[in-house]
Formats: sequence, C-alpha cells, structure tokens
Amino acid sequence: MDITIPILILAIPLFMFLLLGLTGMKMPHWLAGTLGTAGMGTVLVLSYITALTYFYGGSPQFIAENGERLQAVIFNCTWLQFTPSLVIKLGFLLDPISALMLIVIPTISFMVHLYSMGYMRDHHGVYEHGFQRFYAFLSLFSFSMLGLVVATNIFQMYIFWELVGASSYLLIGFYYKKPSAVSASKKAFIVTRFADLGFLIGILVLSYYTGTFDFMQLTSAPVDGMEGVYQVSEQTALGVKNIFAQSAAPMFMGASVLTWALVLIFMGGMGKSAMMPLHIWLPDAMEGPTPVSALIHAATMVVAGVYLVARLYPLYLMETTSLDIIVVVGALTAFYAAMVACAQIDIKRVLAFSTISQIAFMMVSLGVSRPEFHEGIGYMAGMFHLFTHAMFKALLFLCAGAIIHVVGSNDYTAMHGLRKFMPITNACFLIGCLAIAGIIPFAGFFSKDEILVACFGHSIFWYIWMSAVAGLTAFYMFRLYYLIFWWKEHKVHEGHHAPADQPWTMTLPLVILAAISCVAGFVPMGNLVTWNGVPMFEHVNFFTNLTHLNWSVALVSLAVAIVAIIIATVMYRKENPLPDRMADMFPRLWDWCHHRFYWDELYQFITHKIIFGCISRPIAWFDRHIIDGAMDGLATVTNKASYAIRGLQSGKIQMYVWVYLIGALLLAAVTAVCLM
Amino acid sequence: MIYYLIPALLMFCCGVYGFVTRKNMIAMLISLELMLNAVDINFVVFNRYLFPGQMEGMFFTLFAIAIAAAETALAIAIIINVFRAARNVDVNDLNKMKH
Amino acid sequence: MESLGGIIMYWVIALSIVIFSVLTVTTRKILRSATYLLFVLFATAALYFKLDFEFLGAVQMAVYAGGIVVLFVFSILLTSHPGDNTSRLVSKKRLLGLVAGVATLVVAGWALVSRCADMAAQLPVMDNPTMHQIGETLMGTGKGEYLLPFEAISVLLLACIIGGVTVARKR
Amino acid sequence: MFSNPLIYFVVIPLVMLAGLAICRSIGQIRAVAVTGSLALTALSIWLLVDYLGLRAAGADAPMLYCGSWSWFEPLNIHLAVGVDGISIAMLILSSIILLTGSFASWKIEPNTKDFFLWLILLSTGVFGFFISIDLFTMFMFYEVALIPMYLLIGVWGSGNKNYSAMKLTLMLMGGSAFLMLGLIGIFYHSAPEGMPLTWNLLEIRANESISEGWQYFLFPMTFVGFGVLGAMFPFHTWSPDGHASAPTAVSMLHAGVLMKLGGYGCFRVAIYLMPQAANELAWIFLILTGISVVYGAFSACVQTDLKYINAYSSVSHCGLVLFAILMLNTTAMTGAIMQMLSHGLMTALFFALIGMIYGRTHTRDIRLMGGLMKIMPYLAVCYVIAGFASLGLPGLSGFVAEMTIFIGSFQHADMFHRVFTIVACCSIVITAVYILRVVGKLLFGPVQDEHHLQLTDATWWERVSTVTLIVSVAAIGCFPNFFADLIKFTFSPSIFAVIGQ
Repeated sequence: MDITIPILILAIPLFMFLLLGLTGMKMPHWLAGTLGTAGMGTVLVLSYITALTYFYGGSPQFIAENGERLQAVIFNCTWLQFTPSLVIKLGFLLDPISALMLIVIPTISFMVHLYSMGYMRDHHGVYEHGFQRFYAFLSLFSFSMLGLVVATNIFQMYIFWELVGASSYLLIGFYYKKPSAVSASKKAFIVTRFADLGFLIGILVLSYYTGTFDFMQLTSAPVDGMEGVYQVSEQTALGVKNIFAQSAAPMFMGASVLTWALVLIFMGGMGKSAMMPLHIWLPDAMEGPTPVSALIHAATMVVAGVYLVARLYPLYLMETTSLDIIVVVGALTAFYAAMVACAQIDIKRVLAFSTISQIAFMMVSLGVSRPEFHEGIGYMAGMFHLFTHAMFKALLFLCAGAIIHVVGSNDYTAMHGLRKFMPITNACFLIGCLAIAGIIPFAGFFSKDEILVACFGHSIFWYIWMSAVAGLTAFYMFRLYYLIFWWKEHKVHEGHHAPADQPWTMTLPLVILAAISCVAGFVPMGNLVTWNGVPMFEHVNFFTNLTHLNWSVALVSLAVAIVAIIIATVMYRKENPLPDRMADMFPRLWDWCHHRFYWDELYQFITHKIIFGCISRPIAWFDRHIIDGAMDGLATVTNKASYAIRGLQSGKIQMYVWVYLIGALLLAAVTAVCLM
Repeated sequence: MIYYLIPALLMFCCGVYGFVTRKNMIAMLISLELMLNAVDINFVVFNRYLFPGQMEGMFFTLFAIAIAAAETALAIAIIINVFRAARNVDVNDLNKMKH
Repeated sequence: MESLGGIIMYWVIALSIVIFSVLTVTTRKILRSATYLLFVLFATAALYFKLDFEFLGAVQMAVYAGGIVVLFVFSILLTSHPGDNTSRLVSKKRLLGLVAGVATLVVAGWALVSRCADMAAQLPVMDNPTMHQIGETLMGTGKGEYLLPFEAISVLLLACIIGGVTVARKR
Repeated sequence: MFSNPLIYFVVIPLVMLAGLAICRSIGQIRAVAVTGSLALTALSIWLLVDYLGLRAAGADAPMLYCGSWSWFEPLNIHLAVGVDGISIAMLILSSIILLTGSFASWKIEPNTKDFFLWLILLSTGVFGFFISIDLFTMFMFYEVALIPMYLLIGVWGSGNKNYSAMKLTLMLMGGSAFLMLGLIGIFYHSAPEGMPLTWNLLEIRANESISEGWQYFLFPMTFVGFGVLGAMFPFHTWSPDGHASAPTAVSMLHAGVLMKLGGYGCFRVAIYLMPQAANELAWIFLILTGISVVYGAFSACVQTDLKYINAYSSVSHCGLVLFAILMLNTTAMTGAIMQMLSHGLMTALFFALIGMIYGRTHTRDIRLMGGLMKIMPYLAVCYVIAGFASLGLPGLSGFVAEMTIFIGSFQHADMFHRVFTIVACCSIVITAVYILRVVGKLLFGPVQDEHHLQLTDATWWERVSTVTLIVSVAAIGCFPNFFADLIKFTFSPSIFAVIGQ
C-alpha cells in the first residue's frame, strides 16, 4: 500500500495542532474552527479509504488466499535505538483492529469537531475564550490517538499513550480558571500516570525477556518469503514461547515473569480504561467541555486499555491467569459502575459511570475469550462492542452536551420534561438509550449479545453476573432518560430562553450518530475482526449477524433489558414518590452508591494522609533537619571549635603571661622531678 | 646567699601576681618593674657570692636598668597615647584592634 | 659571720623589700602603688650597697627611683582622676594571680631550698669596684669589656627618646 | 596552539572578560555578553558538524582534536585538550545555556559589569573543564567554575544569600577535597613502575596501571568528589538553598551546566579510569543514587517555594544521571548523557521562567500566586511546556532520556539492578504529582493576588531566552536518535572489555 495516505493521516492532525497552537491566537475564531474541522474531515476521508482498502481491497498484503486477514506494516522508521534489538520505531500497522479504530476515531473526532463549532459559543454566538486552543488540543488528541492505534511496537504505543494522557489533561483542564476542572485534570493525569508506571514496568520486563518491542514479533510468526508481512496464526507467539521456555521459565514471586509483565501492562490499561480501582479519575474528568467527554472519555481514549489487551491478546492467551484477572477486574468494575450510575444526579456523571461499566464489558469479553469456544468469539465481541459503544456513547454525550448547553447545569433536577422543547435531541437520546440497553435492532443489542454468549461459553456464573449488569444498564439509562425528558413539566424561568434544539452544527452530528447507532449492529464484525484473522462466517450479508445470533442467550438478555426498562418507566416516567421510598428502604445502599462507594474519599485519604502526610512531609522534614542539619551541624562544630581555639588567642596579655608562666613552671617542675 | 635570693623571689612572685591581676596598664607596668628588679637582685647576688671580683653581673644589671628605663618611657608614651584615644587605660577594654 | 649591724640591716632591707612589694601589688590606689614601688627600689638600692656594689646602688637610685618612678607618677596623674580607685578585683582573676604567684614561689623556692647546701653561706671578700675600673670595663673592647653593649644601649636609648616623643606627641 | 579549535572555548571567554573590563555602558556589556556567547554557540555547533564529519571519515580515536602543551614540566602537567561526542554535547549545552542566561540577566542590577565578569569567568571554567583531558588542568578549571559562584550568589542573590553562598561553596569545596585526594592518588598510580607519571586521561587509561586495591580507595574518592556536585544523596543539601538564593542566570548555569560537571566527571574520571572498582562498588552508590531519585521527588512534593521545588527535582533528575552511569552499559550511559542534556536545558528553562515570574510578582511562594495563565499567558505556556518536559512527555527531551535510562538499566543481568530500576521508575509518577501541583496552583485557577493583574507578559529578550531553550528541548525530544548516536559512538570499547560485556 502506498505510504502517502497513512502518513497524511498522522501528519494532518499534528500539523493542525502546531498551526493552531502557534498561530491560533492571531486567527479569527471561525477560521480556527473551520481549519480544525476541515483537517479532521480530510483525515476522516483518508482513514475510511485506508480502512476500506484493508478490509475490502483484497490486496495480498492484507488478505491471504484462504481469506485470513494479515497484519501489514505500511512503514516503520527508527526513532530511537536503545540496543541493536530494542528499537523504538514509529510506524503504521494495519490489521483488523487498527483498521477498525481508524474508522471509529476519525468518525467521532470529526463529529466532535463539527459539534464544538456550535457548542463552544454562548447563546449570543460569542465564541468562548480559548476557542482556538480548544481546537489545537483536539487536533493533538486526534493525532495521538491515531498514532496509538497504528503503533507497530509497544513502545510507540506507550509514547502515544502518554500523549493522549497529556492531551486529555489539557482538555479536562480547559476551563483552567475553575478550580474543580484543574483538580480533575490533575487527578486524571496522575492516576493514569500511576497506571502507566505499571505499563512501563511491564514493557521493561517483557522487553528484557523477549528482546523486542515489536508487536508482530511478540505475537506472531513472519510469513515465509514476504518481507514485512506477518500472519496471526494458531501457533501464536511461538517465538516468544520459545524465549520463555529457553530462559527456564523465569519466575518471580510465585508467578511466571510473563504473567507479571502482562498483568503490569494490563494495569496501564486499567488506568486508561478506568477499571476499578483506578477508575476515580473518569467521573471527575467530566469537568471538561462535553464534546471532549464524548470524544476522549467515552469513545476513544478510554478504550485504549481494551485496545492494548486486544493488541497483545495472543500473549495473554499464553498465560490464562492474566486473562482471569482481567475477567474479575472487569466484572467487578462493570457491576460497581452500574450500581453507582443508578444513584447519580449529574447526568454527565451517570454517563461516565455507564462508560466505565461498558468498557468493563469489553474487558470481560476479552478475558473470557478462548480459541476453543466459538473461535474466540469474545475477542470479536469485545471489539464489536468497542465500535458500537463508541457510536452510541458519543451520541449520548453529545445529546447531554446539547441539553447542558441549553439548561446551563449538569443536574437533572434542573431539566425534567424537556421532550417537548428539544424533540430531535429527545429522539437521538432515546435511540442511544435503546442501543445501550440492548434492544433489537439497535447496535448495542448485537455486540452485547455476543459478549454474553462469550461469557456463557466461559462460565455460567459470569454469564449471570454480566446479564444482571446488562439489566442494570438498561435501568439506569432509562432512569436518566425519563428524568431528563419526562418526570414533570419543565418550568421556564422568567427572563430565560425556552430550551430548544440547537443549530445544525450541533444537531447534525447527533442525527448522524443516531443513524449509525441504529444500523451499526448489522456490520458483519465476525467477518472483519477476529483474534487470528480468520473470518467466522462463510457467507456475508447484511443479516449475517442476525442469523448467527445465539437466540437463547439473546432472548434472555432482551427480556432482562425490557424488564429493566419497564421498572424504570414505572419509577421515573411521572413524578412520584416511589424512587424516594426505594432510597429510604435501603438507605445504606443508596448512600454508598450515591457516594460512589467512597472511593474518592479513600484515595483522598491515601494521597493526602499517607503519601503527603506520612511520606513526603517526613522526607522533607528529614531532609531539612537531619541531612541538612548534619551538614549544618558539621559547620557548627567547626565554627564552635574555631571559637574555642580562638579563646586562646584572646589578645589578653595577662592571660598569655599566666599561661606562659604556668607552662614554664610545669616544665621546670617536670624536669626537676625527672632529674631527681 | 639564700637570704638574698628569698626576698628577690618573693618580689618576683608579687610582680607576677600584680601583672596577672591588675587591669590598669600602669599598674601592670609597675608589676613588671618589680619582676625586673627581682631579676636584677639575683644577678648581683650571684655575682657577689660566686664570682667575687668580677663585674659581669653588675654590668648586666646596669644594662638591664638602662633598658628598663627606656622600655618604661616608651610604654608610658604608648599608654598616654592610648589614653588619649580611648580615655581609658584598662587593658580589657582595649580590644578594638581585635575585631 | 657578719656583724650584728649587718644582720639587722639585712633584715630591715629584706623585710622592706617583701612588705613593700606585697603592698605595691595589693593596694588599690595606683599612686600609692607607685610610691610603694619607690620604697622597694630604695630597698633594692640599699641591698646593692650592702653587697658592695655602690655604683650600681647609685645608678639604681638615680635611674629607677629618680627617673622611672617620676615618670610613673606623671603618667598616673595624667591618665587617672585623683581619688580613683581601681575597681575590686574579680575573684577569679585574683585566684589566677595567686595561683601563678604561689606556683612560682613553690617551684622556684623549692629549687632554691633544695640547692641550699650548694650555696656559699659566707660572703666572700671583695674589693669595691672603683669608678676607674668600671669606666675601663665599660669603655674597653677586650674580653669581658662592654663597649659594644654600651653603644647599643646608647642607640637604644636614643631610639627610645625619639620613639617616646613621636608616640606621645599630640597630633 | 591556536590552530586547535578547542582552545577557543577558553580563549573566547577570556577575550570576553577583557572586553567586559573596558565596557562603559550597559549596552556594551550586553553586546559583549551576547556576541561572545553567540560565538561560543556557533563554535560548538561547528565543532559538532566537523566532528561528525571526521567520524564519518573514519577517525576512530577515542578523542579527537587532541592537543597537549606542557605548562609545568616537573609534575608533567599539561594543558591537554580533546573531545568526544559526550564533551561536544556538553559544550553545546553550556553555550546554549550561557547564551540564554545572558538574555535572562538582561536587567541584572546592581554592578552589571561585575556580574557578567564573574559569570563569564565561571563559564571559562566550565568550558575548560569539558575540553580538558589532563586531570590537573581539569581540576583547575573545575575550581575556577566553583569559586565565582560564591560571589554571584553572595552579592546578586536573594533571600538568605550569605548562608546559601557559604554553604554551597563549602560543600562543593569539601567535595573537591575528596576529589583532589583521588586525583593525586590516580596520578601516583598513573604509570607502571619506571615509567614517567602522567595526568593525561587517555594515557592513564591505556596504562591500566591502577591496581585493584587502589581502585577501591580512589574510586569512592573521585565518585563522591564529583557526586557532591551532582547532588548525590546525602550531599545534596547545598542545592535547594543555593538555587533558591541564586540570581536567575546563575541558577540556570548552575543547575544546567555545573551540576553536569559532576556527572561528566564521575563518568570521565571515576568510571573510565577505574572500571573494576566501579563494577564492584556500584551497588553502594546505586543505593544512594536510587534514594536520591525517589527522595528528591518526594521532597519536591511538599515544597512551596518554586525554586526549592526545582532544586529537589534536580536532585531527583541528577540522581538518575549517576544512577544510569553506574549501570555500566552502553544504553544506560547513553541515557545518562541524554538526561544531562535534557535536564540541563529543561532546568535552565525552569529557572529562567521562575526568575521572570519572580521578577514580576516578587514572590516565589506558590501559595501566594495563582491564575498566572490569565495574566502572563506566554510565560505560563512556557512553564507548562517545561513541566511536561520534566515529567517526561514524549516529544520533549525528558521522555527519551528517562526511557533510555530505564531500558538500559533494566538490561542489567543482575536482579538487584533491575529491582532498583523499578524503584527509580516510580519517580515518574511522583514527578507528575509535584509538577502538576505547581502548574495547578501557580498557573491555573483563580487569580490569587489582585496586584498581579497589572503585570505584563514576557519581553523580547525573555522570549528569545525561552524560545531557544524550548526549541532545544523539543529538538532532543523529537530527534533523539541523532543525539543517541553521537553519544554512543564515543564509548570506549575498553571499558566494556574490562567489565566483560
């Protein structure tokens, strides 16, 4: 494949970032916005071309004769050479999952660019302060995220991993005058940084034992006779396996080093993807502008952890212990986040917890995936859910943004009954809710169903667990929907505009995303994205997904979802005392959910009391008083000694005489005694 | 002979005591003279008893007296000068040069 | 054995030396101190006379008693106000002085007493050196003659005079 | 003698000194300082290009541009010069920082002329140190670089300046005492029996005549001696006080260049000449430097004075330099040198910015400031960039240096070293904590002090200074392989032959 387009995909956002970042402040606002959006539009087109070429181009570089999809490196240039074998390269890797991400990221990003043109100005059309900066950061983020997904080696991924973290930091703290935004951005960066420490150590361990960073060398064997083309095959990571076998299965503290490495790398993924217990930054990240939440904290960056696990999936398969850990973490997080989402007031927080829960679904899906069962359907399902979730969650966030923009508050208490004022938003939000709840034929139904099938194949316990979470999902989403759009009539305050649908720049993305959410489920993902590149279905048509459904599982989950929706309808459609009564019935549970199980307080305690109070302050004190004190003490002792000696040189002649005399006499006496 | 040396020794001891204890510079000088005088006596006594007929001890004393006179004159000149500068002849207060 | 007169004279001289020395350093009036010093010097001069060094005694009286003590008195009058007592001694300082004095006394006295037997008890016979002899010796250049020290002393005295004038001159 | 280009690194500062001595107005002083440092920068860049050309043409001596002129025959002391890639990197770093430092002290008062005189004298020492390969001359230049610091801090400093100046000078002098012992010891074992003794690094290295027993004594001496200047725990306490009191340009030069003298010296003298002892004793110093890395970072977390924060952060980052040097493998050492470059530039940037902020707000207490992003956006953005460089954002220099160090250190065959590498890795999180804490409190949030609203943004000379540094930081961060190759090529194979790698 020609390398021009891939290079442009990365270069355009980077160039836009530099252009807008350096000269943006001199530009008129509209120009900056238009430039950014146009740049992203170009990237969108180029990415679609690339992805479609990959999936449907039929080039032997991308698809083997037996229909197996191959990994292909488009370009790979050395950036920094550590040792002859450990090299950071910057490259462009095309394989099913990166091609999938090449569709997801530019789509959402472009929608958000477009949407922000409307969102980032007030009711009078005046642009917000720092509008150009906003677009510059969006471009930086897009660049970093694209660089992340096309990484050819784990270190390139780490580089862009850090860059998305930084751009996320900048965007969460966009309203830098607001202390809550500043602390939220700080929290996000530090928590993910902590996770990245695990990632980094994992990379160090992995690279020490395997001697390479390269994904393809790590996860697959090269195809004979074809330079730069690798095949994901049954003997995955044979080479790697040999390395670990050769080094006499190095163990560390009771587990193999590979397990350690993989778990540590997963820790990086936990940070970015907000898995428990590193999830605390994501709800706070909602302090950023809503389009940013949609792009970064719902659709793209937060699934980087999932993407990372998927990328190294063949390695994880070698150590199923690590996959089990992923399942446990994912399942707990999913349930926890769903519980908390039921008790939040801030609509963005509800969506944030819903995001955590849904990403946990993907994680669980990857964790339960085994080649023995349905050719590793979990992997496919996870990536499928990533795709559909990106679409409908971005939709929900953008809808929420539109509502917040109108109402000027994040609390649903200020909303209620908006359905008549904002019909388009209402419809789009409803589609989003149906999609996430898993109602046929919306996108979420298919992907979630596949995940449940994968869980079913792995263990019945996790199947029931995840089904319950799915039910909770449907419940809290419809609770949110009813509380925003129904519950009671909306009161328009004196002197305020009546809420209404927003300009086309904001509604168009909503409509497009809603449309995608309706049909995305019919994408024959099993044919496109599988863990080893071998398509799952023989014949591909629009209804492939329908015909391949496991209807017994599907019907159960559908039933659960519908029951949950009915309960939500009963409780929240009209204003009634039922919710309060429910809360009073389980006060403890409500309290814990409402306060997110006090995780933030726990972290507050750990960071402030333990890290600052018990480590940093004592160290600083130790430094000032013990170490420095010792140095000063040395100086003081020298000084004191000097003064003590100086006393002898007092300049007092009488003292001199006295000392001299006594000395002489002593000498005389001693001599005399000796002579006797 | 010892009868002459003992008073000289006592005189010398008084000089030492005075020199160490007095604060007035002139008093110190006086103590110094006492000590010198004690030494002079020793010279003379030794000369007289051990080397009668020779005059080394006597001349030594003579020169010592001359030098003592010179020294005293100079010291007093300095003391007076110091007094003019400091209005004081207390040895303990004269530490300006030190700091 | 000496004559009774000589013994009496000796005791008078010795006692006055000791008593006046002690008084010199213990009195708190500086002027009295100078006066007691004068008496000590006179006693010393008497001692010299008794030991048959008459010229030395005369010089002692002339230079010390006549010159130096007068200088002391002048300078005392110049630098202290009449009636000024020196402040009481700090006991620590007095202790130091006493220690030094007594130590000197003990060590040197012990040395004297322990060598007592070696010392000549009898005053040997000696002619009083005549003025002529003294003059010869002082101006001679042979062995045991003192022209060079004499000249050196002269220069020293000259330097001293000039120095004294320069230092003490009002500026 | 004057045909050797290296000599001009000492000659130009001396000419500048002479020029400054006859200057009459502040304009002339600035002109001399800027022209001179520009000339030095140009010279170092020319040297880099020429050096790469020579290497490409096949010159494979350990040092190029060698020259040696005797100046004290009885003790065989020479003015011996020669450079390799590491020295060139350090020369470029020094000249850039001198240049930006001159711009940063555009308005220094009082006694502008004296200030620049001392500053240039200091840099004479620095440049001389980096080009020397004669131990004695090296030590002499080292001392020349240390002494002016006392006056520069004591006279033009702020705060508790007498104490700080005294402390800094005394502690560094204490270090030099160790160093001198070590150097003299090396001299007396510099040649086998019967051969003339020499101070020349390359000859000593070639002779390999320091017995193992002596190495065990001399290695700690030289390492600690240079380590004091490299802010090694527990000899780092001069750094916070010294930096806090020093004027801007001096902080820049000190943290940016002088602390690098320590790392460079440790590498060039202690490890290069005594590899066996380095290999055997590394673990002791590894523990100390490992402590420096984490300890400095934790200390920085609770400081409230901007300069203290950066000083402790320097302790942490310079600790990483020594840490990596002790790993004794090519990758880690490359990382160490890159970290020196990176930390030099980034700390200079930090101190320049702190100086500029302090010059406006007259306080360095982060609790008394806030929302500067609104008041002086240019400086605030630069501060954020510097912060990102410090916490290791890819694309800026800190990242490549740290990663090279971590990867290199983790390649060590010994489990102890790898575990310590992980401990050192933890610093990246703590660094993020204190950097973001400062950025959050200082730049973001509401404006704390009403009076700050009247303050102005950067002037042109401040912009020149900061832009130069930022471009350098970004250049290393974006094209690290160039620098890595420059440094890597220069490692003498013999050192690894001894270690057995």
